[in-house]
Amino acid sequence: MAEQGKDLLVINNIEVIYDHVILVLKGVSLTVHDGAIVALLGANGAGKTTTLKAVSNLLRAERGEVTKGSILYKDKRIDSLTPNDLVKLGVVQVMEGRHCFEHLTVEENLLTGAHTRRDGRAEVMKDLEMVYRYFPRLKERRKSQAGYTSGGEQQMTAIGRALMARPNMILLDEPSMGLAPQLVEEIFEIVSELNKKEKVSFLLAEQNTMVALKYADYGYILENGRVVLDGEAKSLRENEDVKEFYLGLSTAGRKSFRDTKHYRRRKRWLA
Amino acid sequence: MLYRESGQFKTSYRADQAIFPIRQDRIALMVLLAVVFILVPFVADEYWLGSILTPLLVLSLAAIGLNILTGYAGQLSLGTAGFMAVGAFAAYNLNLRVPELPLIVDFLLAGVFAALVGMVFGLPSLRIKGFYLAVATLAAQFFIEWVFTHVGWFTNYSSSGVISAPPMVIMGVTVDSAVEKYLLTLVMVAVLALAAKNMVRSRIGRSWMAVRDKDVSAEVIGIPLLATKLSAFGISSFYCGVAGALWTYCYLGTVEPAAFDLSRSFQVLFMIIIGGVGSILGSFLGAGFIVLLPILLNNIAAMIGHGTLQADTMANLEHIIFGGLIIFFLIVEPHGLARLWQIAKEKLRLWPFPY
Amino acid sequence: PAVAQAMEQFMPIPIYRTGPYAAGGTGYFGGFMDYMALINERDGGVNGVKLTWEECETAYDNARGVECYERLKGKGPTGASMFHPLSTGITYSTFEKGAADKIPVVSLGYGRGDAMVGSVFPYLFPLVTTYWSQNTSKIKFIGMKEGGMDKLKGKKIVNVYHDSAYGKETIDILNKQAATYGFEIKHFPVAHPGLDQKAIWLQIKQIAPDWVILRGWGVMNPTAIKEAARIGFSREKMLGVWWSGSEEDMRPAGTAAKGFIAAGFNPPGKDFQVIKDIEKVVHAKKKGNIESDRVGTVYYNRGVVTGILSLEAIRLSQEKFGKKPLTGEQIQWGLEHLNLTPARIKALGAEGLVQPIKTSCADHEGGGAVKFSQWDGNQWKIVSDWIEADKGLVRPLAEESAMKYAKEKGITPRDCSKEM
Amino acid sequence: MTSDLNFFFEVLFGGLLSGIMYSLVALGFVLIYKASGVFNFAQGSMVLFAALTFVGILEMGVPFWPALLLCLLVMMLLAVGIERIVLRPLVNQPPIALFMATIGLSYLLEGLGQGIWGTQVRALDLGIEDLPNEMIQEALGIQVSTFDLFSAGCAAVLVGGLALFFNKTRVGLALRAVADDHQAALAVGIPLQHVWAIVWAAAGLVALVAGLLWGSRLGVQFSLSLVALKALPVLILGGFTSVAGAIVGGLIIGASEKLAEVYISTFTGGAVAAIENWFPYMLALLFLLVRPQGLFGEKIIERV
Amino acid sequence: MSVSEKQIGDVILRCDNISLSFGGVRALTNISIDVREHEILAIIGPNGAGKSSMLNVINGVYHPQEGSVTYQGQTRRAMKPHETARHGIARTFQNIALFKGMSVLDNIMTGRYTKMKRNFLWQALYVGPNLKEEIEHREVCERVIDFLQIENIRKTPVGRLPYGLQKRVELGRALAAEPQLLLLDEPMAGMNVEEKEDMCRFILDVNDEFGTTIVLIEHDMGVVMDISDRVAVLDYGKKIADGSPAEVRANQDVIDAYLGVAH
Ligand SMILES: Nc1ncnc2c1ncn2[C@@H]1O[C@H](COP(=O)(O)OP(=O)(O)OP(=O)(O)O)[C@@H](O)[C@H]1O
Ligand SMILES: Nc1ncnc2c1ncn2[C@@H]1O[C@H](COP(=O)(O)OP(=O)(O)OP(=O)(O)O)[C@@H](O)[C@H]1O
Ligand SMILES: [Mg+2]
Ligand SMILES: [Mg+2]
Repeated sequence: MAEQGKDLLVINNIEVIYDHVILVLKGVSLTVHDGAIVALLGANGAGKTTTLKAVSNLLRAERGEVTKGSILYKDKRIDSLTPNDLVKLGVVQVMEGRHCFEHLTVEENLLTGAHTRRDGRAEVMKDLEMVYRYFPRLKERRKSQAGYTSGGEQQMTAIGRALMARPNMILLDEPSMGLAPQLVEEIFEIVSELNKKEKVSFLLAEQNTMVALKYADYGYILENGRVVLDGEAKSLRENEDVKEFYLGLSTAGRKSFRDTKHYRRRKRWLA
Repeated sequence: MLYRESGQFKTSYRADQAIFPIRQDRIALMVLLAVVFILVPFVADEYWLGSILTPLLVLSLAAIGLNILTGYAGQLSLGTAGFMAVGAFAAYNLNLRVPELPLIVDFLLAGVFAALVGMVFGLPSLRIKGFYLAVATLAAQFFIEWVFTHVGWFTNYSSSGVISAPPMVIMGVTVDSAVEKYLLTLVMVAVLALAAKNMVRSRIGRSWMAVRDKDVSAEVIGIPLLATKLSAFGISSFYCGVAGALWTYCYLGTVEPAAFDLSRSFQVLFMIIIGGVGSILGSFLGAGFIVLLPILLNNIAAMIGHGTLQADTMANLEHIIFGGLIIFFLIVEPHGLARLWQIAKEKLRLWPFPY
Repeated sequence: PAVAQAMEQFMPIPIYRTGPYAAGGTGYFGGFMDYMALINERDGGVNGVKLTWEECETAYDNARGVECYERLKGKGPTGASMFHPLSTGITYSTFEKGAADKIPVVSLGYGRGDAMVGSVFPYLFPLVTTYWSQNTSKIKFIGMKEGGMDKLKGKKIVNVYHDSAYGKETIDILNKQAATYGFEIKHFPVAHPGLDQKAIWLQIKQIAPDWVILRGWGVMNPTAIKEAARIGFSREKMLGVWWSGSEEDMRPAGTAAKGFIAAGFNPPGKDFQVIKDIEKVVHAKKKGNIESDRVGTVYYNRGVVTGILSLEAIRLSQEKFGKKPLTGEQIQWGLEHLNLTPARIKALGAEGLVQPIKTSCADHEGGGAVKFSQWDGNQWKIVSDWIEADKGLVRPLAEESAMKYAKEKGITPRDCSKEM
Repeated sequence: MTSDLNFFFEVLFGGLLSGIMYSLVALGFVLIYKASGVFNFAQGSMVLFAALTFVGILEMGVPFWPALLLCLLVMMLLAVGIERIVLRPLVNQPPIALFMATIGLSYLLEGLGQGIWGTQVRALDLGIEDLPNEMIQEALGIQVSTFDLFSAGCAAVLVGGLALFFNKTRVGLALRAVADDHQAALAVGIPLQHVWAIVWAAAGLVALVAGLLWGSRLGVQFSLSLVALKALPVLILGGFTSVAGAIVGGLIIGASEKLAEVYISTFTGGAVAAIENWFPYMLALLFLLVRPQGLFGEKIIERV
Repeated sequence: MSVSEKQIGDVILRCDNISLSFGGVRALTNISIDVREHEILAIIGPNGAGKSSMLNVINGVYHPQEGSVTYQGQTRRAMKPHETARHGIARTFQNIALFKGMSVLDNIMTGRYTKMKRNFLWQALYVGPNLKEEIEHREVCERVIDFLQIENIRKTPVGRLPYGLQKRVELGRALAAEPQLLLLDEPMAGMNVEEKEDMCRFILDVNDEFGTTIVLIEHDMGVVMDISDRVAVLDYGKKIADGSPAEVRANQDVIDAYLGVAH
C-alpha cells in the first residue's frame, strides 16, 4: 500500500437531485487520502456514478445538481469549478460506458486527453508512448476511428485518454467493464503502479468487487444513495455480507453460478 | 393532494391500456371536450373562432403530422408545408373534377395523395439520416411549391395561380360561418388526433419510436426499416395533407402555393419542438404557443405603441421576445412544453412533499 | 350603443414592419397614417369625424393578414371603414370576407386584375389602376419611345417576373398584346426571392431584347438591375412596375440603377402642397408615423394617395349618409361614386400627385393612367405625363374573367344600369 | 458554334463564381456544425446582423476600416454572449434542442439587428465594380465580373485561414471532440465555453465577410438572411463538417444550377424554368444517395 | 442438473469458413462454428478478437466476404437483420441498445413486433381487434417482466435506469420475441456478483424452460465455466479452441492468449 497522506478529497454529506425531482444521493460522505486508492462499491443504481460525477462536476451536463453538502479538494471547495478547471487541478474522470470520440482515431482520442497540458509536445509524446506500452492493442489500432473499435479497445482508449492528462487524482468509473480477465488484472496493475510511482490517487467505482478490494486501501459501500458500510479494504473483505453479496463467496468457498438461489436474503445492514 | 393515482387500482390490462389511466385526467379531458365543443362556439366571437382557434386547430393537426414523422419516427422534415400544399390542391381538384364526391371524402383523399407524395420523398430516408435528410424534405418542399406554381392544370389555368376555395357543402349543409368552420375543423382534428394517439401507443407507434431511438437494434428485433420509415412518411403526410385542405377551405379561403412556403414548414417545426417532440399533446401546446404568442405580443404592441414612432421598435421587440422565449423555454425544459406539463403533474403528485 | 357614439372613423392598418418587404410596408402605411394625421390635425377630421387607426403586423404572411382583418374589422364605433391588404395574397384571402362583412377591400394597384368589374366584386376596389391596365400603359410607353405603336412590330421584349401570383398576372395580357402589335415576348420567371439571377440574364444577353419589363419585388429588383448592368443591357430600356420603382429598389443597385425607368400611379417628391402640409403640420410637431427623411419617397407618396382616395370616399359617403362615423357598407357607396376632378385635386393640394378618377358601379378602377419616372442615380425624375391604359383591351378580358368567377361562385352580377 | 461554346463557358464560370458566393455562407454553418454537431439555423440572421451593424456604424460617420474592426468586435461580443446565455445551459442536450435554440437566436438577432439599425434598405459600396473585368475579357473573351473575382479571393483567404487555424492549433482537435460527445469532452478537460465562444466568433467573422459581399450586391436588407437557403445544398453536398467541402460543394452547385437553369429552360422552351429553388436540393439529394455523408463529410458511424 | 441430462439436439446453426474484414482490418478469418439445439455456447476471447463481429454475422448485421451461414437447414449469404429476426433469432448488445425514449414495457413490447398482425387502420381505431391483440401480447410481455422481476419499473423510461437494469430490460426485449436462438453479447458486464447470479439464473431458466438455444459472449470466466455447455475461443479473428469448459480451460493456447492465469 502506498504511503497515505492527508485528506485529498473530502465529500461532505452531499445530496444530488436530477431534473429537479429525482433525488439520488441522500447524504454521501467520503474521504480520499492523498495517495490512496479508494473503492466505491454498490449495486446497480446505488449512486456510484452520480457520486463521481458530482466530484468532477459533470452532473450539470445531465441536469443534475448538488443541493446539499460540500466537496473539498486539497481543502478547497470545488463545487462550482468547471470540469476544465478540475482537470487543470489534476482531477480527471474516466466515464462509465467508455464515451470515446467516435469520429476521432484512437490516437486523436488519446491526444484530446492532453488538451489542458502546457508542457510541450515532447512530453505529451512521451506519455503517448507510455499509454501504448500499457495497451499495445491500441498501438495496433491507433489509426482506426474509435467508433469502429471493439468494446474493450474503447475502454482502453478511455482509460489511456485520462492518463494523458497527467492527473493527481483519477475518478475511475467501472474500468473493468467489458475487458478480458487478463486485461482487468493488467489495468489494476497499472492503477497500482501509477499510485505507487506517480502518487496518483484513485476513487474507483467498481462492480468487480474482488479485484477492487484486492487493490484498494479503503472501501465504501453505497446502497440507495447512502453509504452503508465503509472500512479498510482488508476488513471489508472479511465482512460476511460483503463476502456473500459482493464476492459471491459463501462459507464453503465460491458458489457455482449454476447453484442459483431462488430467494433473496436480506442484507444485514438494511435490517 | 388533489392529483393522485393512489386508490385507483387497475385490475385488468385493458384498464391499464386506456389512454388516460388516471381518473383526474379523464375528467379533465371530458371537461375540455365539453368546453371546446359546446361552450366555445357559444361564447367565442367570430374573430376568435375564425382567425385564432380554427387556424390553431389546423396547425395543430399539421404539427401532429410532423410529430409522427419527426417526433416519433425521428426523421427530421422541413417539407411539412409542401405536403400540406399537396393536400390543399388535391382537395380543390377533386372537388372541381369529381364533384360527385362528398367533401369529407375529398379531404380524406387529399390526405391520401399527400401520403403518396410523402412516401416518394421518404424513400431516400433509408440511406440518408439526420440533418442530411432535411435536404430531401426541403427538396420536396421547393419542388412541390414549384410544381403548383408552374403546372397550370392544378390551378385550373387561373391566370394568377391563386384560386378561391369553392363553398363547402357537407351533406347538404353549407358550411360558411366561422362557427361552422370551427366545428368542422374541430371534429376532424379531434378524430385524427385520437387516431394518432392510438397509433403511437400501438405496434406501429412503437416501431416508429424504435427506429428513432436506435435503428440498428430496431432492425435486429425484426422491424423492417424502410417499411417503417415509409409508413411514418405516409401517415405523417396524410395528416399534413388533411391539414392543408382544411387550411384552405376552413381558414384562408384561397388555394395558392404561397400559403405553403418554407416559412410555414418552419412554423410547424417550431411548434413541435416548443410543444414537445414525440408528444401528441405537445403538438397542441406548441401550436398554441406559436400561434398565440405573436398575436398576443402584437396586441400588446398595438395597445402601448399605438400612434407613436415606437411602432417600428415594437415590431422588432416582438421578434426579440419571441426568440428569447423560445430560448428561455428550452433552457428550462429542453423537451418542450409537454414535458414541462408532465413534470408539473409529477410534482403535483408528490405535493406537498418536495421529492 | 349608439347613444354616446364617439365621433371617430376607424381605419385598420395591416402593416408589415418586419420581413423582406418591410421597406414597402412601412413606407406605404407611413404615408397613409401621416395623411390621416394631417386631416385630424389641420381639419379636425373629416367633417369633424376624427380618424383613428390601429396597426396589425402581417409580416406579409397571408395567414396573419387574415387574422389582422378579423381582428380589426370590428374596431371603432362603426367597425373598419375599409381594408387595405397591401399584398395580392392577402387581397385574395380577404375580399370574399369583405363582401360577406360588407367591408370594402381596397387594393390600390395590386390584387385581382378583374376586380375592376364592380358588378361582380361589389366590395373590392382596385382603385386607380390594375396590373393589367398598367401593363398596357407600359407597352404604350414603349411604343411612344419607338416612335409609334406600329414600330413595335418585330421588336423583342422580355418580361422578367417574380415567380408568384403577383408576377404571373400579366403574362396573358402581354401575350395578347404581342399578338396584336406583332412584337416578340419572352417570359422569364425568377424564383423567389431572386438573390441570384445570373442564369436568366445570360440568356437575356443571348436574346438581346429591345426592352425588358421588370415585375420584381423586394430584393429581386436591385439584383436584376445589377445583372443587367453586368451583361451590359441598357438600364434605359428597362421598365419596372411600381413594385420595382421605389428608392429602396434602386439604392442598393448603386450606379447600376442609373437610367432605370419605372411606372407609377403616383410620382415621388415633396413638391406637392399636401406633402408640404404634412411636413409642417405633422412632422414638424414630431407626430409623424415614419422617419422624416422618408417623406416624399415613392412608397410614402403612394400611401398619401391612398389616404386621399380613402378619405374622399368617406367624405362623399358622409354627404349621403350624414356627418357621422359610417359603416363599411356606407363607405362602399362613396368608393363607388368617387369623382376626383382636377379642381378637387387642386383643392386637396395634390395636383400632379393624383390623377383624375371617376368610379362607378361597373368600374371600380376609375383612373387607369400611370406616369413614368427615371432614376438619375439619386432620385426619380418624372419623364412622362399620365399615360392612359388600353381600356379597350383590358376591360373585355376583365369581364370575361370576372364572369367566370361569378359562375364558379354562383354570384349573380349586379345590374349596374339600375344603380346610379 | 464558337459563340455557343463561349456562352457555355460564360454560364459555367458565372455559375462557379456564384457558387463561391454560396460557399461563403456555407462556411459559417460548417464551423458551428463542427463544434457542436448542430445545424445553426441562425447563420443567415448572423449574416444580416453583421451587415446591418457594419452599415449602421458606417452611417454614424466612422471610416471604413475602424468600422470593420468595430463590427468584428461586436460579432465577438455576440459570440461570447451566445455561449454564456444560450449554449452553456444546453450542454449535452440532444442536437434538436440546440437546433431549436439557434432558431430562437435567429429571431432574436433579426429583431435586434433591425430594431437597432432599422428596416430600411441600405446601399453598401465596397468600391469594387460589379462589371466584367476587362483584362479577362481581352485575354479569354469571357465576361467575368471583378466583384466575383474579389469574392473568390476572399473565400480563398478565409478557407486558408480557417484550415490553418483548425490544423495548426489544438482547437481543431478539441472541436471535433466536442461535436462527438459534449460530456466526454468536458471530462477530458476541454473548456467547452472557450471552444464555443471561439467558434461562434469565427462564424461571426465569416458571417461578416459574407454579409459585406452579399450586402454590397443586394443591398443591406432583410433578404440577406435568406442567402442561407442558397448555402444549404452546398453544405449538404460538401458535407457538414468539411471546410473544403463547402468550397467544392459551392462550385458544383453553382455551376450545375446555372447550366441546368439555362439549358433545361432552353430545351423545354421555357416551360421548365425558375428551377433554382429546388434544383440544387435535388442535385444534393441524388448525390447523398450515393454518399450519405456528403463529399467530404465524416462518415456516420453505426455500430452495435 | 448436470450437463448430461440436458437434451442437446442437432446443429441448428452452422457457420462455415466465415471471413470478414473492414478495409484493412481482418475481424474474422475462416471461422467455422456449429451451434446445437438447446445448448449454451459461450464465445470467449481477448478484446477485439472478433466475438461481437461473429454475432453480427449470425444475425445479419454484417455480411461476411466469404463463407456461409446455415440456419435451420437454409444456407444464406446475406440476410437482413429483420429477416433473421423473423426466423427466430434474437439478441442483446454489448453497448446497450435500448430505445431510450420508451418505457420498459414499450421496449419489451417491441420485441413482439413480428408476432403482431393488425394493420395501422385497426391500430388507429385501437378498440376492437387491435385492443384484443395488444392485451394478448401485453400478457406475454408481463410474463417476461415477471420472470425478470422488473415489475416495479415497468412504466419507467429506460433512459433513467441504472446500467444493470437496462441490461435486464434488453434481455427481456429479446425474450419477448420467443426466439429459438438467443445471442447475448456480454450480458453481465458491469454487474456485481449478486446481479450476475440473477442473470445466470435467467439464462439457465430460459434455456431449461423454453429450450432456447443460447450463444453467449462473456468475459467472466466463472460464469462461462459454470453455465455453458461448450466454449469457443477466438483470438485475432481466428478460432483457437472449441470444446467443453473443462477442455478449454486446460488448453495452453487459450491460457496464453486469453486467460493469463489458469482459472
Ligand atoms: N440523468 C439522470 N436523470 C435521472 N436519473 C438518473 C440520471 N442518472 C442517473 N439517475 C438515477 O440515479 C440513480 C443512481 O445512478 P448511478 O448511475 O449513479 O448508479 P451506479 O451506482 O453508478 O449504477 P451502475 O452500477 O449501474 O453504474 C439511478 O437510480 C438512476 O436511475
Ligand atoms: N464496423 C467495423 N468497422 C471497422 N472495424 C470493425 C468494425 N467492427 C469491428 N471492427 C474491428 O474488428 C475487430 C473485432 O471487433 P469485435 O467487436 O468483434 O471484437 P470483440 O471480440 O467483440 O471485442 P470486445 O471483447 O472488446 O468487445 C476489432 O478490432 C474492431 O475494431
Ligand atoms: Mg455507474
Ligand atoms: Mg464485443
